[in-house]
Amino acid sequence: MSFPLLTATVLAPAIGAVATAVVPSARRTLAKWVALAASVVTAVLAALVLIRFEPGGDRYQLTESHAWIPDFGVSYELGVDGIGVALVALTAVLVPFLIGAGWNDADPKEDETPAGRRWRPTQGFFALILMVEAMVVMSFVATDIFLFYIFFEAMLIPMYFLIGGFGDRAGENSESQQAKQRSYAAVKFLLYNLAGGLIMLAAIIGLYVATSDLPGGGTFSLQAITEARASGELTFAQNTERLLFLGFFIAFAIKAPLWPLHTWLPNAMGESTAPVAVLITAVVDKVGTFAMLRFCLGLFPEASAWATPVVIALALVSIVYGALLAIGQRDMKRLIAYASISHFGFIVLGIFAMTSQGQSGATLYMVNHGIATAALMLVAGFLISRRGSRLIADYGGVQKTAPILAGTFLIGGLATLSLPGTGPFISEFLVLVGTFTRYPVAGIIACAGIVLAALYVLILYQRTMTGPVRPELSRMPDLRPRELAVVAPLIALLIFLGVFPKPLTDIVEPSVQHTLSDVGESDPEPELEARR
Amino acid sequence: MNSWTHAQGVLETPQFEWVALSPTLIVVGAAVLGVLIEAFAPRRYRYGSQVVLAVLALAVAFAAVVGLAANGHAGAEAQIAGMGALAVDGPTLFLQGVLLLIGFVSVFLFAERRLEPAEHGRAVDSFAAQAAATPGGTAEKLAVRSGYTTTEIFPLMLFALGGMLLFPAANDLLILFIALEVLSLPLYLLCALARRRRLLSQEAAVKYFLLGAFASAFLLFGIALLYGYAGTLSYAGIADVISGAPSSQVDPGLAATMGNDAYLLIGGALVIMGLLFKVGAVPFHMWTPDVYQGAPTPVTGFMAAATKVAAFGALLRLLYVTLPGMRWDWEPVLWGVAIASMLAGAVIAITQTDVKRLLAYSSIAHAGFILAGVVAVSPEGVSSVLFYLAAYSFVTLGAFAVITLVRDGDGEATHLSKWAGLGRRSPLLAGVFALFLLAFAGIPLTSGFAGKFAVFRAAADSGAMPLVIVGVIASAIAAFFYVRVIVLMFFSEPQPGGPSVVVPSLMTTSMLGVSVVATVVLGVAPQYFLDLAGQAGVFVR
Amino acid sequence: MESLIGLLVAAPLLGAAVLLVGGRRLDRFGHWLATGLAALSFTFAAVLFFDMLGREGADRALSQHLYSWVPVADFQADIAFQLDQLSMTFVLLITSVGTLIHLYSIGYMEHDVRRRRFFAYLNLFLAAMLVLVLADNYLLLYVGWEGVGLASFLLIGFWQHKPSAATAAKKAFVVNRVGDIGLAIAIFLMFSTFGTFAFGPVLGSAEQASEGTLTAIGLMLLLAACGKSAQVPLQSWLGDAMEGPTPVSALIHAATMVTAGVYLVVRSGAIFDGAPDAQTVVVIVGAVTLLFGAIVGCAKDDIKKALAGSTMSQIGYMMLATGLGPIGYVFAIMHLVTHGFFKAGLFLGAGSVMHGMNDEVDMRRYGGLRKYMPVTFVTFGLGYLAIIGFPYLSGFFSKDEIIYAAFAKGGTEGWILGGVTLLGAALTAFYMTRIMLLTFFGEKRWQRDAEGNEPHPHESPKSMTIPMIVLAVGSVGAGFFFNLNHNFVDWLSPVVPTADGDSPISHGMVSVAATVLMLVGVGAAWLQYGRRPVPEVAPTGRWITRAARRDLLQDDFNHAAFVTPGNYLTRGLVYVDHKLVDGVVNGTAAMFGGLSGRLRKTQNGFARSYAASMFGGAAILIAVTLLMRAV
Amino acid sequence: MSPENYLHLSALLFTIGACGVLLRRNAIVVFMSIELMLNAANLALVTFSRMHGNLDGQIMAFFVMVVAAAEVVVGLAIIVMVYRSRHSASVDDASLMKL
Repeated sequence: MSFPLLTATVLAPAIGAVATAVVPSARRTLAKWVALAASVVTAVLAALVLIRFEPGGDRYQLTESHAWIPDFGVSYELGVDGIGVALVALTAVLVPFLIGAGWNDADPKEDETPAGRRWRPTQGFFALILMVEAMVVMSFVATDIFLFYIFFEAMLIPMYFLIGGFGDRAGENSESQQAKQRSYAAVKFLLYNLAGGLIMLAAIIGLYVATSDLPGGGTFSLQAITEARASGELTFAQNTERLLFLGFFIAFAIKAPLWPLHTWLPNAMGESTAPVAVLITAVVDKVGTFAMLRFCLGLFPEASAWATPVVIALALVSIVYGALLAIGQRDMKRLIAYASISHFGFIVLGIFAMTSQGQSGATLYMVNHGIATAALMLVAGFLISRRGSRLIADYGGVQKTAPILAGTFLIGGLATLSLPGTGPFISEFLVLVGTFTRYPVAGIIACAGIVLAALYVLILYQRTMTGPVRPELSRMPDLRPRELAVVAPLIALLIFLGVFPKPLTDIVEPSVQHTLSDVGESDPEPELEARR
Repeated sequence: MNSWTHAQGVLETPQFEWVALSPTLIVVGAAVLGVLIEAFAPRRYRYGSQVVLAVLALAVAFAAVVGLAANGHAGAEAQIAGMGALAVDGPTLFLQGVLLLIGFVSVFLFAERRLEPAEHGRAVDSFAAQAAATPGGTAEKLAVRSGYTTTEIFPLMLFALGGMLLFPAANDLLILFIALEVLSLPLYLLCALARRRRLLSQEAAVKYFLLGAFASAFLLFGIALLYGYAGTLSYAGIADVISGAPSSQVDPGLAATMGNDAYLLIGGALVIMGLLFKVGAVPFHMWTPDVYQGAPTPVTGFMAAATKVAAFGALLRLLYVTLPGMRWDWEPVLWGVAIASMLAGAVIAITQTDVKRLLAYSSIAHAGFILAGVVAVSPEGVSSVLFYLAAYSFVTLGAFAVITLVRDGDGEATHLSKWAGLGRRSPLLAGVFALFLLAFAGIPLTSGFAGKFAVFRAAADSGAMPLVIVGVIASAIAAFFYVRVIVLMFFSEPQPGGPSVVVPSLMTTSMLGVSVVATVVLGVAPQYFLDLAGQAGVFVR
Repeated sequence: MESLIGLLVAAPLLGAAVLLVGGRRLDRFGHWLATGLAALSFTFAAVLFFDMLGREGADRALSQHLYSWVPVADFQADIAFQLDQLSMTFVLLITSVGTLIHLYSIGYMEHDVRRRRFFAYLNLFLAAMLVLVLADNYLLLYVGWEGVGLASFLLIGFWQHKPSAATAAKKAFVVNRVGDIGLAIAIFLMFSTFGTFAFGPVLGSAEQASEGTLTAIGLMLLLAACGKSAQVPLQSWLGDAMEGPTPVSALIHAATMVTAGVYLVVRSGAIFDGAPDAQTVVVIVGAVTLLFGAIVGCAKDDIKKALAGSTMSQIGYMMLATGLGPIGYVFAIMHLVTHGFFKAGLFLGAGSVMHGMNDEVDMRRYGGLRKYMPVTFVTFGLGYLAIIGFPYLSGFFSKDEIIYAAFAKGGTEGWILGGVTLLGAALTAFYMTRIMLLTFFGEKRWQRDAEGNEPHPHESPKSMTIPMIVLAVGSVGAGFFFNLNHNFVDWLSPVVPTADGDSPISHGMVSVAATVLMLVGVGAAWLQYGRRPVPEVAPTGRWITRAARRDLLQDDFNHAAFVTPGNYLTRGLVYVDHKLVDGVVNGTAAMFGGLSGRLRKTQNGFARSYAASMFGGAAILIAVTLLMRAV
Repeated sequence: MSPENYLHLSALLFTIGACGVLLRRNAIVVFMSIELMLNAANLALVTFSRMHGNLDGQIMAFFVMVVAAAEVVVGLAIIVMVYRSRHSASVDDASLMKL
């Protein structure tokens, strides 16, 4: 058999995490370099995956399959379709930048007590990031539902430590105060997602029972189940299917997050450091939307169709609600968080529009939103690290003292409001078109998001960057080379994806067609053809 | 008159399967030897010899179990031994194996002498110098100065273990009762032997003893009623009567009461209740927190792990061999108990402030989870419960072992507030404890998850989906307080006067290592052990 | 030849990229680079133009397909350009005026440290604007559409340290976005109707679509046009946009970008022809804006804002014309071009004045400047004559044609529209004369400012005057040339449908009426401002004047209607999210906590109560088992 | 007279014992009540044995007595120990651990 590329892509960061963790506490810088190296290796492997993947080939490629826990009907099955490839690439590309951006975020404070001699925050920070990367990649490439679930759940733990353990340097309010808020955010994150995960566990067990009359007993193999369903060999009772769908969907809707299950996100993103915040919204949350696309639609087509109206309504609420709340925020990280909620609304909308434009758009949206938010959030992080405050009101006139920072911030913002020429525009437009062709009203309502996005981004930019320079900012340094090196490539990527997205769409679109055929939907005919 | 004539018949000498019963015999034998050592060996040799004896005995016994299993006693060769009194089959051997392992590592906990600060230059363990001496009295000081140590703990523990080994093997009500007492009485004593906080320890002992005796009285009365119903004490016999085919040797003429369902139902209920008490299920759980808190931590660990295993073994056999005929009568009850245990355990634990009490409530919740597997009357149910017990017991032992290491001025610092910032002081230990907590919470890639999944799946398979739902909710609630402890350890600033972590001897370290390995292996690659439990899933009749 | 089209766009785009990425080291010659690239783009345009003249009317159109952009199933968007006469007209206007204004800015922005960025943004604007007019499908047009919006945002807010500028920039972008939604929805409709959104197929098969669809698309396109071209009701941003440097106002907010709406409607003529209702709405919007802008223009004392009002009103003319259908299209474009010349000239003149007056914008502080800056005076004057429609200057031809077309609409509407357009002509004459008089005539009214330094009005440097002269020439001659044996009509007719309506009154009559009304306007203005000295502080006029000074209360309306409720809404939602949505979550946790607190009380430490619970438990067990059997 | 009455008696004794456990404070008395319950069970066992006409019940009863004896040893030891350290045999006094 061929070289297990996917396994390697998962193992690289995992091994890197261990290696980073064991670096002695004094050799902090070494740990950082080890982590960076590991993430770069991962990126290279991901690039190989991207190359080896043939668009329009088999649905799942680079597959691997080994028995794991036959007793549970669980096997170690990996494979990627176009959607998976795109997201693996996104993850692998982002993480090195996150590590670069967080280079000094986890250095122990000067007043670190000798009691914490064995306490090695730096090593821990980077090890945890790599651990999360490994688990996320695994959940993107797992084609066994149980395997997916395990990592879907397990990734909460390192995330939890990242959120709770590392925050911004003390700002306006005291260290202990911040620590309290942090651990509140972390606990909220963990319990919220754990609850969702446990609901999904019930559904998974239910799925096992439902499939247990297949030849060879219950199974969790995605392909096996979809094939069995296609061949009519396996049929779910209507209620069973709907309940199972709900069990899965709620878990994913929490992760995504979809209104009204979103309230953990602003806390989590607000309290954690910028790179971690990006990790949450740009990488981890994508697992939720990805899973909706792959599992909810793939396993429960009828139920998906049944739930579509409600889901679309929720998505619309998320879009508008998130945007409005973003406008109302005083804390720039929370603002970005609510903006993300709005964007996840678009993604879910695109997925459940059940058109090739909508779903391709949603997939592109996941990628683009990841990069755009990363750019915006990381620059915001650099800004915060200079002033030690997340409050928008504490800034003003930055563009005078730090033009490059302001410029990159603006570009990130413009990408976030999906300006043509940047990647997000294409994905957002595709989602909207795809939605409109099937649900015109929904499409039009979603357009409100376009204007609101302009509002929250530009308000943020105006309040922080323009106007007279605030005295306390008068000596603020501009972007340092490291920081620029982190942001510039992201911006370049954004523009490239905006100008020439074809490679991506070519990879994604066939897989979307597969998904659509699972659901048994096809794009609505143009009015004129329909009339002919 | 007739019955007397029966008695006049020649009593044929009982034939006895020494090999099949060797594990129990070895352990009990070793216990007796231990008593002799206590009686005759000079004080300074006792500790060493007791430890060696116990370790050897357990090792040999475990080897015996393995041998028996290898000879197919777990499957095809399964047999009823001791004139129908004992069953040597899959579940028995599996649980005996688990119990012996638990005992094996517990010995290390018991024998640990590095934790307590040395008294008068002598290293001491965490047990009272002289149980009889009043706390703080002159006698105690004297005992301490002259370096007495209660080495009786080893024989006591072996006796208890002997009873536990019998418990799941018990194939008639008499043995069930005997085994119950044999395992309980030494535990009562062990609970009273703490070196620090002796008042609490003694109080724990009293409560445990009184309630335990109370429970066993119920059990006994239940036994009486069942006997009254079936006219026999053997499981198989009772099962026959229930299924309407009474074994021949009862004279129908006199069997006026035979088959009177009231006896059966009440008796069955009482016996089940007696076992649920040992398991620590709601509403028979109230002794657990107090006893867990008061008893010396090594004993708590041993008790929490082993008692549950043994008691569930006995419960399984009783329900699967004796009462399957009346499944429809006891299933609803157990449903209720399971649900109540899961929810009550999880909810009450939220507001606990003492680590040991916290674990006590978590153990109650887990009893509920396991019961969910018990009510799934199917081989999967059995094997899932067996697997869960194996997984759970090691996590429990590990957790309590960690607790023994976190100490301050007056012994173990079990109050949660003192654990704040432990992760900063000694990340490794805190990490290990966090791992155990996550396993309790049933996070994937830990043994806890595999067990929970197995149990819930079995339950769902037998149509108990509601139980699974409740279980899931309970797990969510439970996660809340496990996470709380982790937050405390890692995310809150260390207190100035906080506890310190003592570096234990190789014994505790290795036993911690074993627990960690077990937790991870059973979580990541459970297949082999699932197979074991799967093969062991069938009861002999 | 086709390949030149791409280069047309590429040149300024390259400039923008280089200047932005290049950093400080380009400060010295960056502006020359930008200007050079603009000029290069203009030369390409010229080459293409003459090449086009070399071919027959029908096959003059060129197209260049660069690459497939977003292919997803039926949704096939390409990066492809199309250069027909209509686009050509715009390309020439944009590149020529653009180049001139680049040149002008070199002088105007001389003392600004961030001049390099300014030129980068200007180049960016050129590129985007060219994409807008060259695109061969609506999606690519949309890119240009928002691209110019971005450029306008950057340039309006160029002096970001001024909060007013930053606010104005944001306002412009957001209001434009509202319009953009229209364009987006229009594209959705096209895609779901025709399965494509490329000009050719859509416009080609327009008449097959139902009228309802076409009306919907038309209205959406109109919404977009309103946003970009500052037509009522989305006009509010243009006045504030004057916060930007004057060259920007000249290029973007007078000559080119704001006219994109007109281009869009004309380009989509086929759709509007199939949707009369939509056309009616277009006409109404045009007419209203025409008067609206004119009235505002009459009241403003800020020279740039007055000119902005005028711009609005002139675009109103064009909109109205486009709404009239084939009769009007050509003349809308013609007026657009001439207006491009003279309005740009006027703004540059205004800029030159401000340049000489320490950036003073209040016309009541000017006066008698003709002595100090003759060149500015002459060029501005020519522009002035052109716009008020002085016979045989540019405005005269284009405007009269529109008025004629308006009458030609026929029936009462015809009379109403004709009346409106004529009234507009009078107002135009009035406000322009007012500006002229306040600025260049009368005695000097400026005095020392806060720092106490008195302005020394002086003529501007060559780099500024030359463009003004060139534009002045354009504004004088363009109209005449266009009208010379129907040059312009013949030029556009292959691509833009034309028609000759029969109007109740003849061309001659229209010209006479227009001229007379023009003179009336001039006279009125002279009576007001020429005859007697001008008060240095504006008198509180009648209600109409006060309202006009406040842009006819448009901002007040927007605030009352959208901003204030919006603020309340967001604040309310923040509260709801925190208290309600999140409250449920925290509430659940608290609930379990409380429950736990109550339950643990049962663990009261008394062995006997434990025993009691066991006893009760046993009782329940027995009871339940018995019951189970009973039932 | 029919053996059922013995059963009724044993049930009565058992209940009395249980009530004793629940109502009395003195650990010794509580313990005695438990012994009473055990013996009630014994009575039931022998009665059944008589009714069934086989000896299992009687054998069981003997075992129970032995076990009870062992229990007494352990139990009294503990109770006495507690008494010595607290100077009180009241069950309710031993309630340091709660909640």
